[in-house]
Amino acid sequence: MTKILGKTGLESWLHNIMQERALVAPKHVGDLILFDPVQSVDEVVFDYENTNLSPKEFFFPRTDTLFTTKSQDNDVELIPTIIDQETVIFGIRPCDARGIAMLDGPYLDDPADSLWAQHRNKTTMIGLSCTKPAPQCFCTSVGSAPNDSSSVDIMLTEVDDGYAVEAVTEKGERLLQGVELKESDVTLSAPSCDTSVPAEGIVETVKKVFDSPYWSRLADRCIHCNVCAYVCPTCYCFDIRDRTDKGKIERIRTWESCQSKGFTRIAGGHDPRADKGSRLRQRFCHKLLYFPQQFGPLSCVGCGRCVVSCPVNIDIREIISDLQELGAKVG
Amino acid sequence: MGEDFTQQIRDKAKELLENGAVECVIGYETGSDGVSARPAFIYDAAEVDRLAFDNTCTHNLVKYLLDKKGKSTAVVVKGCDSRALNLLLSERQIQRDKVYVIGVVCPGVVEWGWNKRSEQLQKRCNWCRQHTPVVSDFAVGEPITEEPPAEFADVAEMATKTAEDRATFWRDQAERCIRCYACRQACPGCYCIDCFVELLDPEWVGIRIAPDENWMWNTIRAYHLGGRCISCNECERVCPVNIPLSLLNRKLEQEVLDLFDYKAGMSEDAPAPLITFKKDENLGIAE
Amino acid sequence: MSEDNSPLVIGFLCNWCSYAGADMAGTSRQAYPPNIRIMRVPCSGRVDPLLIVKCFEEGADAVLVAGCHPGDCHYTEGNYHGRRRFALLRDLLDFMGIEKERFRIEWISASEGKRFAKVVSEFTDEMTKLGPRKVG
Amino acid sequence: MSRIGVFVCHCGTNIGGIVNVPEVVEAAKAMPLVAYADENKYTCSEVGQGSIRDAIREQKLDRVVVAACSPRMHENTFRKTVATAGLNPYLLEIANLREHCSWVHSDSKKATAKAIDHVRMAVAKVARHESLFPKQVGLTKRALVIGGGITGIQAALDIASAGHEVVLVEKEPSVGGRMSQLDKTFPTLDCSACILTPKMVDVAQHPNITLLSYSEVKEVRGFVGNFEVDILKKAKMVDHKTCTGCGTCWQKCPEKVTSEFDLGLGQRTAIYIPFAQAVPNKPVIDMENCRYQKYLKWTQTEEGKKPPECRICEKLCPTKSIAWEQQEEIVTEKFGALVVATGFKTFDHSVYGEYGAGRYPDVISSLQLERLMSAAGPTEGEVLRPSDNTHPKNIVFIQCVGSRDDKVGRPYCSKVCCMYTAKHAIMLKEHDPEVQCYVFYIDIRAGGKDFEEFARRAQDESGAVYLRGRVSQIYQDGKTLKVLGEDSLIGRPVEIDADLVVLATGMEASEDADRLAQTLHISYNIYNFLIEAHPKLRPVETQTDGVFVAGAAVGPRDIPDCVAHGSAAAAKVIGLLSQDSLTTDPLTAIVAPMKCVGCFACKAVCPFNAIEEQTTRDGRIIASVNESLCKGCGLCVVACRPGAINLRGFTNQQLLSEVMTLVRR
Repeated sequence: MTKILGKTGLESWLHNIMQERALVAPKHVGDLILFDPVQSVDEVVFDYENTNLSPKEFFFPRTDTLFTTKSQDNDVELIPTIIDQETVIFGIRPCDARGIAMLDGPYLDDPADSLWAQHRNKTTMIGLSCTKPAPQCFCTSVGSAPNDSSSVDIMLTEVDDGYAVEAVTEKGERLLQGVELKESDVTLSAPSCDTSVPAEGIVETVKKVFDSPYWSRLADRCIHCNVCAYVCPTCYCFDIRDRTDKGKIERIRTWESCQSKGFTRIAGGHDPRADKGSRLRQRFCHKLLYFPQQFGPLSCVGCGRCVVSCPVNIDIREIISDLQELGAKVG
Repeated sequence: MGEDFTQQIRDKAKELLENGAVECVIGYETGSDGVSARPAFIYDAAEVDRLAFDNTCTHNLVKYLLDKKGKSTAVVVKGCDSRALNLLLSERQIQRDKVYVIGVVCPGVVEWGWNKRSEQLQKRCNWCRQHTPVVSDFAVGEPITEEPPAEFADVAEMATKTAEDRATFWRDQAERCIRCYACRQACPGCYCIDCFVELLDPEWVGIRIAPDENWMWNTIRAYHLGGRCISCNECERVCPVNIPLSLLNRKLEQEVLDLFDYKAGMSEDAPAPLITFKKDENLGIAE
Repeated sequence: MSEDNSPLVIGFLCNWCSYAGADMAGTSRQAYPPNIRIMRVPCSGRVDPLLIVKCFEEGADAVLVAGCHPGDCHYTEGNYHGRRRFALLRDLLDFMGIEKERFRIEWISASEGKRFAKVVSEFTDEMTKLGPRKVG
Repeated sequence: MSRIGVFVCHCGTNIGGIVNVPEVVEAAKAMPLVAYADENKYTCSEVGQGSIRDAIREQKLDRVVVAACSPRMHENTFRKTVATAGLNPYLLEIANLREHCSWVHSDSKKATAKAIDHVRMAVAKVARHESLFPKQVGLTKRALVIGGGITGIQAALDIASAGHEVVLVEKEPSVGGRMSQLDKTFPTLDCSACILTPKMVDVAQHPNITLLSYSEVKEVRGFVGNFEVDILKKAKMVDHKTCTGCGTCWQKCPEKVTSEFDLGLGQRTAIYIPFAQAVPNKPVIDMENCRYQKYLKWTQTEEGKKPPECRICEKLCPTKSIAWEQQEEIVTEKFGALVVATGFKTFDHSVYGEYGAGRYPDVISSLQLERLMSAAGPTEGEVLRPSDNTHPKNIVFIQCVGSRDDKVGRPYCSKVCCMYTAKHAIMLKEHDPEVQCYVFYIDIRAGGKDFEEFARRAQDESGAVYLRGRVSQIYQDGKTLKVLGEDSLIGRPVEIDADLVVLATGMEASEDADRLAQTLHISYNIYNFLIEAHPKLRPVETQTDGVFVAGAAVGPRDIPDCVAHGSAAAAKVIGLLSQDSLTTDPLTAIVAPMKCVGCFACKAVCPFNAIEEQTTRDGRIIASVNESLCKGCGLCVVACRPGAINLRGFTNQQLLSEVMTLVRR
C-alpha cells in the first residue's frame, strides 16, 4: 500500500519544516536552478530535470572553516566548528543522494571527517524520483535508477493526485511524524533511463589503457577549468590554508580539483602531472578505477552535469565507450 | 552556408596535412549531443571529414595555440577570434610563421547549449563589429567590410543604476561565483604561469570562495583584460553560474575606446594602451 | 570605517614629490584630519591596481594616490603610466559600485605642502559626507 | 621567527608633545614579531643611536623600526646605525610620526591611534624586508656645469683645480651671466667687470675646463657617476678655431639690432660679441637679423623686395673664419656629476599698469640703470634719460617691483634690491652732486656683512630721501614724470616730479628652468626655482644623486652667496669624483624566471631600458633586469600581470602586508 501526500499537504509540511529547520530546495536563481535555502514554499521549484550545481554544497561546502584559534597570554586554543543547524534538503534526485552517500566512504572511514559527519547527521534528504530523465542522464548504467531510494531519508514519487511517500530511514520517519498520509493502491511505474553506457568492467579496462595516447588526444581540447569537478556530486577534493583576520586565525577548507595546474605541484616546483593528458586521465582514473578499487562503486552517479557543463564537451559516456573499444583492441 | 564552409575547410585541412605544412589542424566537429560543435584536433589527413562549421562554432580556438608553441599548426578562426591572434602576437606568445590561419567570415553564432540549439543569434553577435577576420592566410566566405559603429547599450543601462544598486548587483554575482576559473581558462588573454589569484605570497585573494574574495577576483581579472579583451565572450559562455562577464569586459572596452581610442587585437604592433602613454593626454583625472 | 565611523582613507604617496609635499605640510604645520594612513611608494607608477582593489575589498572607505605633476616625475614617465592605469581602474570600480569619488588621484609636488593639507581635508570631509560603504 | 625592535622617538616635544609615545611603545610590544620596543628623547642623537645599537646586540634583533621623523630625513642615518651594529642596513623601516602625524594633528588621542597604525604598518613591512647588498659601479671622473654666470664659473674653476675635467655649458655667446651686466657691486663698490673678467678668462684658459658657449643641454640619461648628456652646440657661423677676435667684422657689419645685453638701451650688429670683455671674445652671427641669411631665405620664396646679399663680414675677415655651412651639432658626453647654475632673470615690470606698463621710456629697471652707469654700456657710463638723453636731476627709486607682491604671484623677497638701490643712490650722487634720489620702500633689508652701514651711507652721505610707502601712480607730465605716492611714516601723500624712475625689479628663475629641471629629473617650485635636497642641511644637493644646484637658480641670492654656493657645489662634486667607484642603490627590480611568460610588458614601460631578454635552458625567452640601469621606479612590477618581477625594498609582499595590517586590524 503506497501512502500519498497531496500537493497542498506537501506544501504545508514543507512550511512546518521551515519553522525549526533550514529548508534547502531547488530555486530559480537567474536562469539557473540551484539548491538554495528558501524562505517560503512558493520559491520551491517542483518540475525540473536537475539543478545546475550538485547538492554536495550542503555537505561539503565550497568554503568551510575547520577550526578557529583563540589566544590568551600566548597559549593558543583550537576551537573546532560545531554545526548545530538542522537542515532539510527537499527535491534531491536519487543520483545526487547516491553521490552524497558514496562520499561517506572517503570522509567517514577512519579518521572520520568531523565536519562531514556533522553535516550528514544534521541533514535530512527528501528525495524526488525522476519522472522523465534528461538526455544527459545515465544513472541506470552506473548502478542507480530514476527511482532508486537507497540513499535518501524519504522518497517522494509524483503521482496523479500528489506524491507517493516512502520513509526510507528512521530519520525520515521522524520527519514525517504528524503528517497524515492517504492510503492508495496506485502502483508506481518504474521510469526508464534509455541512455545506456557500457560501464561494465570499466575498472579493468582503464587499467589496461592507462598508457594509451588516447588521453593526450582527448586532453587537446580540454581547457582545464574546474567546472566538471565543481558541478560533480562525487568530486570531493579540497585545499586547506590558514587565514588571519583581526587577530583571529581560521583554517579554511575550499573546493579544489585535479584539473588545476598547481594541484599536484610539490615543493621545489616539480609537478608529476604537469602535462594536460595526465591531468585529464587522473579525473577519469579516479572515478572509474581508483575509487571503485578502494570503496567499491564507480565514483560517477550518472547525473550528466559534467556532460552539460563542460565548455568543450568532454563527455564521460563517450569516453567510457571509447575506452571499452580501446580495451577490447588491447585485449 | 554550413556545407560550403565545411567543405572548404576540409579541403584546405587535407591539403595542409598532406603536404606537411602543419602537424595539426584545430577546427570544429560535432559534439556528443549530435547538435552543437566542439573543438577538434586533426593530426591525420584521413580524419579531415570530422571537421565541420556551423552556427554553433563559438569556441575561441586561438587559445589552443598556446599549447602548440613551436609546432606549426592551422587554426580555424572567426572574426572575433582572429583579433586574439594579434593580441598573442603582440605579446610574443605565438609566432606568426608557425600558425596557418583559416579565416572564416562569421555570420553569427546562435544561442546553444549541450543538446540545445536555438535559432536566435547570441547577444554578442548582435554587438559584433568584426565579422571578417583581421588576420587570415586562407579566407572562407565573403568579407563584410562596412560595420556600423560600436554601441554599448547594456553598459549604458548598467551605468544608470545608483552606485548602491551596482554594488549589490555585482555582490550577488560574486556570491554565486564558485572560482572554477573557467573564464580564465577559456580566455586567450590569460596565459600566466601562476595567476595572481592563486599566489600564496603575496596572497592577493584569499583562498575562501566567498563574496569578498570573488569580487576581487572578478574585478582584477577584468582589469587585467583592460585594453586586451577582444570580446569573443568565451568567458561568459563557459561560466557555469552565468555571471554576466561581458558587462565588465564591454565596460572596459568602451572606456579604452573613449580614453585611448584603442581597440584590442586590431593590429600586431600597436602597443596595448596600458603599456604606453601620451604626454599631454587629458584623461579626466587629477585635473 | 574605524570605531567612531569616521572614514578610513589610505594614501599612496610617491616618494619624490607627494611624500615630500606631505613632509612640507608637516614642517609648515598645515593641519588636516587624521583619517589618512600614508604609504610611501617610489613612484605613483608603482601603485598597483591590485593594492587599490584590495583596499576596497577589505573595506577601506577611500583611497588617495598622489604623485608628481606630469613632466616632473623623477623617473620621467611614472605618472604618465599611472595616470592611464588609474583612469581605467576608476571607471571599472565605479561600474562595480565603488563611487568614483572614493578613489582620488592628485598631482602634488614637493613644495605644495599647503595644497596637500587642503586635498586631504577636502577628501576626508567629502568621504565623511558620503558615509560608509553601503555594500560589501 | 624574526625579532623586530621598535624605537619610538619623542623628538623633544615635536612628537612627544602630541603623540602619547609610551602608549605607542606598549602597542608596539603587542604587535606580531616585535621582540623589543623602547622610546628615546632624540633617536637620531648619539645617545639614541647608541640605544639602538645596544638593543640590536643585547636583544639579538634582526629587524628595526624607527618611529620618528620622515624617512626622507634620517633613513640613511639610521641605515648607518643598524649597519654599525652588524645588521644589514636595509632591514630597517621608518614610521613617519612627526611630519605626517604629530605636526599635522592636534587631537592627541587620534594622533596616537594614527601613530600606532603607522608603526603597525612599518612593522608589517619590515617583517618582509630582506638583506640587500649595494653594488660597486664605475665612475666617470668628469663634471658638467650648466650656466656660465659667476656661480657656474666659480664651481667650474674649483672642480677643475681639484684635477677633474669640467665642461662648462653657457647658453649665451659669452660667459659672465647677469653679473657681467652690472657696473659696480655692493657693498664694496668694486667694479663688477674688474672682479669678474679675470675669472672669465681663467675659465676659458684652464686646461681642465672645456667651455661650450652658445650651447644648451638637450637630454640627460643615466644616473650618478654615469650620466650621458646630449649638448646642442648652436650654429655660430664663425670658426672659433681660426678667428682671432680682431673685431673687424662686428665693426663693419651694416645691420644694427637692439642689444639684449644692454636690455634694449643700446644696439649691436648682426655679427657680434655681447660686450667688450666677452669670453670667448669671438663673435657669433645672429641668424634672424643677418642680411645674408635674410637674402638666403628670400631666394627660396622670392616674395617681396630682394634684400641685399651683403656678406661684408666674409669679405673683410682677415682669417676667413666666416663659416656659412656650419650646422648646429649635438655632442654626447659622459659625466659623473652635474652642477646646475642657470642663474636668474629680472622681473618684467610691464605687468604693473600703475608704473606705466613699460610705455614711459624714462621708467627703467635697475638692471637698465646698471647698463647706463657702466663704462662699457650704451652711454659709456653717462646716466642719460632714454627719452631725450638729458641728465636727470630728480631720480625716484621704487622698491619691491615684482617682489613681496602676491598680486603678480611673486610673494617672496628678492633679497638684493634694497642693497643695489642704495648702491645706485650713492653712485649717482658721486656721478652728479646735483642729483636728488628718492626711494619708495616697504622695509629696507640689509642683512649681510657691512650691508646696514652701506645702506645708512646712502641716506646720510648721499642725501637719498627714503620714503616708506608705495607709489600709486606714475604718469607722463610733459618732459617729467609725475610720481604719486605716500610717506606712511608721516601719513601724508607725496608727489614728485621725476626726471627718471628706476624700478627695483625682483629676481625670477631663468627662462625654461622648468624644462631643464624635468630633463634632469630634479624638482622645482611654483616659481621654477630649483628645489634643493634640504634648505638647511643639504643646500646644494638635490634628491637626485649626482645632480647639484647652486646660485640664484635655487632662489634669490647676492654675489657673495652665489660664489660661496658655487664653491659648495664644487666641494660636493669633488667629494663624489674623488671615489674610484660608486655604490649603487640596491632597491632595483628582480625577475622570477619560473613565472615570466615573456610578454615583455615590463620592457615596454621601463623608462631606463633596464630590461633585457634572456633565454632559459628550456628555450623560453624571459626578461632580466640590468641592475646598474634600473632606478627602482616599479613601473615594470605593476605592468607584470603574473607578478614575475618584483621591486626590492617595495616588494608586492611588503606593500600588501602594509595594507593588510591596516584594513584587518
